[in-house]
Amino acid sequence: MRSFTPSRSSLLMAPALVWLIALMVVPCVLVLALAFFRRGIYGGIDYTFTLENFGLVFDPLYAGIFLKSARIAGTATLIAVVIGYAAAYAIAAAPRRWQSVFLFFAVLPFWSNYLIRTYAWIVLLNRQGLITQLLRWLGYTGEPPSMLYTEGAVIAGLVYNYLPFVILACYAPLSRLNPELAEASRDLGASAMTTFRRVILPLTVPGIAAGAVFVFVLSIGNFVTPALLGGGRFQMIGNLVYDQFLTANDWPFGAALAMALIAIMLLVLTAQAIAANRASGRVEAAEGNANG
Amino acid sequence: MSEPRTLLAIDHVSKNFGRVTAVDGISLDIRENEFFALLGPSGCGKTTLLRMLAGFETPSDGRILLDGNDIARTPPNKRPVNLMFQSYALFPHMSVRANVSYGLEMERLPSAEIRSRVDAILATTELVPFADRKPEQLSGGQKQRVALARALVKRPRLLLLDEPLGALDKKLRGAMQLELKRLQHEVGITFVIVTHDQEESLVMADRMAVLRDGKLLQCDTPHAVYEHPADRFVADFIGVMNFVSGKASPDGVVAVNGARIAGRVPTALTPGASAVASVRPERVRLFPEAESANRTTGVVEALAYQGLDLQLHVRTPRSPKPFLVRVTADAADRRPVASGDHVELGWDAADVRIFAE
Amino acid sequence: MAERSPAARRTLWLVLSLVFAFLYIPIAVLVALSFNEGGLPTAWSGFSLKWYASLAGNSAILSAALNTLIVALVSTTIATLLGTLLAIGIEMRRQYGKGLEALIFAPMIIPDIVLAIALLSFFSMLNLTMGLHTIILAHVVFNLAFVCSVVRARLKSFDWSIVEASADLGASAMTTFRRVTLPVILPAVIAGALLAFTLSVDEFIIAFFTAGAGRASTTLPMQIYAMIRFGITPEINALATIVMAVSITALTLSQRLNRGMIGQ
Amino acid sequence: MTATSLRRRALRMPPIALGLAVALSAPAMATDLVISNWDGYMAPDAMASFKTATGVSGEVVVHATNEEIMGKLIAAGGKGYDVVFVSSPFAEVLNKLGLTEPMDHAKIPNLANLYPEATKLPHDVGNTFSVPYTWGTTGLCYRSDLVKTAPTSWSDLLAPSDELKGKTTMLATDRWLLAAGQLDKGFSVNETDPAKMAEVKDLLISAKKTLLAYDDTTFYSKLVSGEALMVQAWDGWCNYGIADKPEIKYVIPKEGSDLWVDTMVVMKASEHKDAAFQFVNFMLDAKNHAWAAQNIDYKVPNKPAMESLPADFLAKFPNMAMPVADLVKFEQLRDVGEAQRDYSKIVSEIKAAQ
Repeated sequence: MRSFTPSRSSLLMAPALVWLIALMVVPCVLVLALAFFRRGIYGGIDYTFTLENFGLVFDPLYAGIFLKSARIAGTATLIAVVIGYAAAYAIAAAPRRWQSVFLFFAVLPFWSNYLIRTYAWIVLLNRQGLITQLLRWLGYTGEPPSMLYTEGAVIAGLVYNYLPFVILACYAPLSRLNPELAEASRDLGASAMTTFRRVILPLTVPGIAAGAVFVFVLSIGNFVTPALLGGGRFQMIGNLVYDQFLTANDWPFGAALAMALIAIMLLVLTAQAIAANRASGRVEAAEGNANG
Repeated sequence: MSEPRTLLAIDHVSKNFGRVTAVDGISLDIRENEFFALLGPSGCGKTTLLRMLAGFETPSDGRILLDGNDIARTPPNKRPVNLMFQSYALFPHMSVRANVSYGLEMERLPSAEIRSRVDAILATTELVPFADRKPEQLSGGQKQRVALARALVKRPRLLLLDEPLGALDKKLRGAMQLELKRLQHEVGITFVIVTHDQEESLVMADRMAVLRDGKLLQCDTPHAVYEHPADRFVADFIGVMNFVSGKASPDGVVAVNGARIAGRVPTALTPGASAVASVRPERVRLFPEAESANRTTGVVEALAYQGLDLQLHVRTPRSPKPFLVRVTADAADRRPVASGDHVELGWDAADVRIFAE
Repeated sequence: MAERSPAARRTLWLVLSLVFAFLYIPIAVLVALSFNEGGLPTAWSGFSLKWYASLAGNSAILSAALNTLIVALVSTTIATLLGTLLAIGIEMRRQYGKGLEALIFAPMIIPDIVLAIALLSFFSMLNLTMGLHTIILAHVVFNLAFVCSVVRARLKSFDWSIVEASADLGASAMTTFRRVTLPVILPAVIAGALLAFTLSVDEFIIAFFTAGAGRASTTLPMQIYAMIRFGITPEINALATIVMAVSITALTLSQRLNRGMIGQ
Repeated sequence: MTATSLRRRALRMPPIALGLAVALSAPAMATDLVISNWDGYMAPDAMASFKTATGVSGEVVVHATNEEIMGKLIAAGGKGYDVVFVSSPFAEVLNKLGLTEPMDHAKIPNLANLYPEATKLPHDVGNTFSVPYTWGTTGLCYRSDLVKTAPTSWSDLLAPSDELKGKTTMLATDRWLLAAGQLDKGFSVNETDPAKMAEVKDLLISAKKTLLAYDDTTFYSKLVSGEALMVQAWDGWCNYGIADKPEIKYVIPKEGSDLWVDTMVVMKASEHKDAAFQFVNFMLDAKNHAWAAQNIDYKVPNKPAMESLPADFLAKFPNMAMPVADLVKFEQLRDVGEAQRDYSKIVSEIKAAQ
């Protein structure tokens, strides 16, 4: 029994909550409100109510950019999850005393500056960059491959930047997994593959989902990576929002795009919550079907 | 009854982990349909031995013959041997039914057969009402039964149980000991149980092996192990024992303080060698008749009432430690003793075991 | 853990080696280039510290680093205070609404660009002059959420009866906090503060949008972004190396503290 | 490294000790004027000499692009800045938004140094709210040693020969990106007719397929390193490349160019307007402006300054010697008002295209 009065805990929470409401909730509501007005002729805001900004979000052009962003973010997520899960699995399988060391070094790059990490890829990928030098050194004399300013470069940058988080998110449930569960499955006649598919994977879905959501949400709203590694040739939603605010001076439309971004994010988070909650249920339903 | 057939032969099996030898040249035969216990303190190698039988460890040396075939290198999923894990290792994301049918699905049996066999084993283990529950919704005893059902439903040639009752409270453990015996009888499968609880192995096992530091000390029926322990360690580990240290003499042991304890001296023990005499508390009589080979007097220091019997701690001149004496409640009623009473103790030379020290 | 076949073990080591190569080769290249006389990835032309020297002479970078430090220190201090109080306040209650949970969770997951433009619109609508102070206001928003979550994790295993014991022994609420609650959660508070500090130092997008005019509110990431936009310069390699070194130190420190926390 | 003219770089690298001192004192320094300019677009010691001349201290902050500073200015209502360097269409927008202070000619006697043509520029006839700082053309900057045939047309960039595929860049800024297409099609650089703009869009989308990147900050260093062989460039910025590698050449395609003008505007929100006008006047001083021309390699609309440039400098950067009469024949980019939204959308479509 905790004998605390609600008023005392409210008092403790108040400063932080006031801060969050004043500097997050109110500004976000404001942006939502902005989306209902028109752009002034020379930028700025013309305070006449309109829904056209939301209509414009569904314009094939912008909807297409949303889809493309989702595709790039989705590809980056998939790759990061596959690599990150494999790495987390390998770390969790390492001797105990090594695990924290490996984990430390897996997460370390995450704490260096994002821009610097992205910049490293410019150094590696540009036509006079390290990979070209390496090819030359290996005796390749032809045209240096064009790797920077491609969709692949953008995806590589996103995967590189967010991989450590996926490793961390996947490692948590893997390391908590009772090793006897996998042994029990083997003991009951399952192959290593079946054990992975039916026991280990379903029990680590929450970690995968958390990692995947993180990569996806951060990737789809990213504008730095496409700007630096995409050479301006790739428009993602983040760039679009950035452009509306800092280039086109169309704040209302930028606001509508930002709201659409939030909507996507909420959708993804809901999906994650459902995946995490039903991870077990879903697996079982699948088993039920398989058994007829 | 004909001579029981050997099901599993453990033949000079050793296991090294780096420089540590966990199992050191153990040879054992486990017979068809018996309830066999591997007993020993923690770190004795019993779990490693069990895991080698299950296939999770490969012996560094030696053979494991099941029906005459060496299975030492067969992966766990290819052996007709199942393990009931200490933690039960129930799949938390599957219902009881799904847990139990998992192993049969791996055999790719027709679903109708899976269903009927699962139903049958759920009935045997009295789990039908819980079939759709998740492991987290079960009590400890129910989980244990699910783990058992999951292993039994595969109809293994050999069922291995790793400390199966370790997680249960004392009362439930007693009930489950009998339950396991009943089930083993009913399904007719050979059980090998690992335990550090000597009482448990005495109650349940048909035969038992006592291990220490990776070596096999004794393998026999519980009665034989209890009454004729192979060495001092076994004598001490199984049940309760009074020990008196001294030197061996032709007809017994001369204690450090000069007191003599009569008993049969093993031939291997030369007179004058360090030896220890031992006697079980229930073999010591209070107020003995005159013909007892060993007699002594002492003062009752403490009494512990244990329901069926009474345990006395008696301070005697024979040994530095108090002597333990077990008296039935009936006997105690007839002739009450209290703390501080002077008593006389006596026991037969035949009840004394003498070991090298 | 079960024995693994040599093949399985080899595969796991291979996976680890590849992942670590992927993670560290780009960074290693930057570090190596920072000591390369020519500063070009084309050839090694000799060891040199001249890029560090030119970095030390770059007043724009130095003032940006100073600004970053100010923003990170101030926002971390405020966020640690508010976030810790918030965490205690929440964990004291036995129940709280989903709305509250969402409000606290939101700053950690809301896309940076959205929070950035929201704050930009907000500040400009209030006609507020932007500068370091607006960056600090903004950074506290996400920093306090992270501090709060770290401290809450610690409080989940906090035995509240010791607070009652302290009160029973005659301590006031303040004394109890100072002598009992705070010492127990202190490692988590410090770990949270370090996390907030690192995030703040690294943060670019929100700072970029909420910064005011001029060098007075240019932070290091903004400066790095400008440098990258203006082309590859070897000074960035030197800067990257220094930033990496600082991060390793900070992370090692926070790991130590976390271990201490688990040890308690 | 390869990137910039070593000269410019050297200028930006004061001795370490001095740098440290500046850095440490910077936050404490009472800054009177805040000037926003492109990086390296004025003398690094301009503020120091300005202070010596007038006693007013000031700070220069840099912006990478027009868009970046416009966003900041509009967001903050121009607060925090005194004098801002932006290209003429952006100056027009600032004026229309009421963010600019009218130029007080009485306080800028050096306006007399401007070429007569520079006082009658269509975007601001009579220099009412802006004063031109540099001007020039937008054309093609290329590696004469690596390109087989010298380009003569915008089509050489938009539909490049095979050797150039994947080795060209275009300016990322909306207006100049579109201008390349508009000029190639023979349209006005301020064309707003939807049908014509649709043609421009299709042309630029097809041009994107052969493009290395959109780049308006590092295109010349890509030329120097050989990453790119031909880029759309402003003449002065091409000169940075020429300074590093004389094989780099600049050409105005036969379809023509725009006349771009980078201007200085004084913000209405400025709290130091007199000092701001003093600064504008200082920059227009013949000697200072000539220094700018020689060191940033851009043409300046300052008659005595241009006439003082040495012959070898003009020989090295041929586009510096272009007669003013030829220059002003080109059309200026103008603010297109409502059509800006269509422009933005077209640029989005181009950048989103595969």
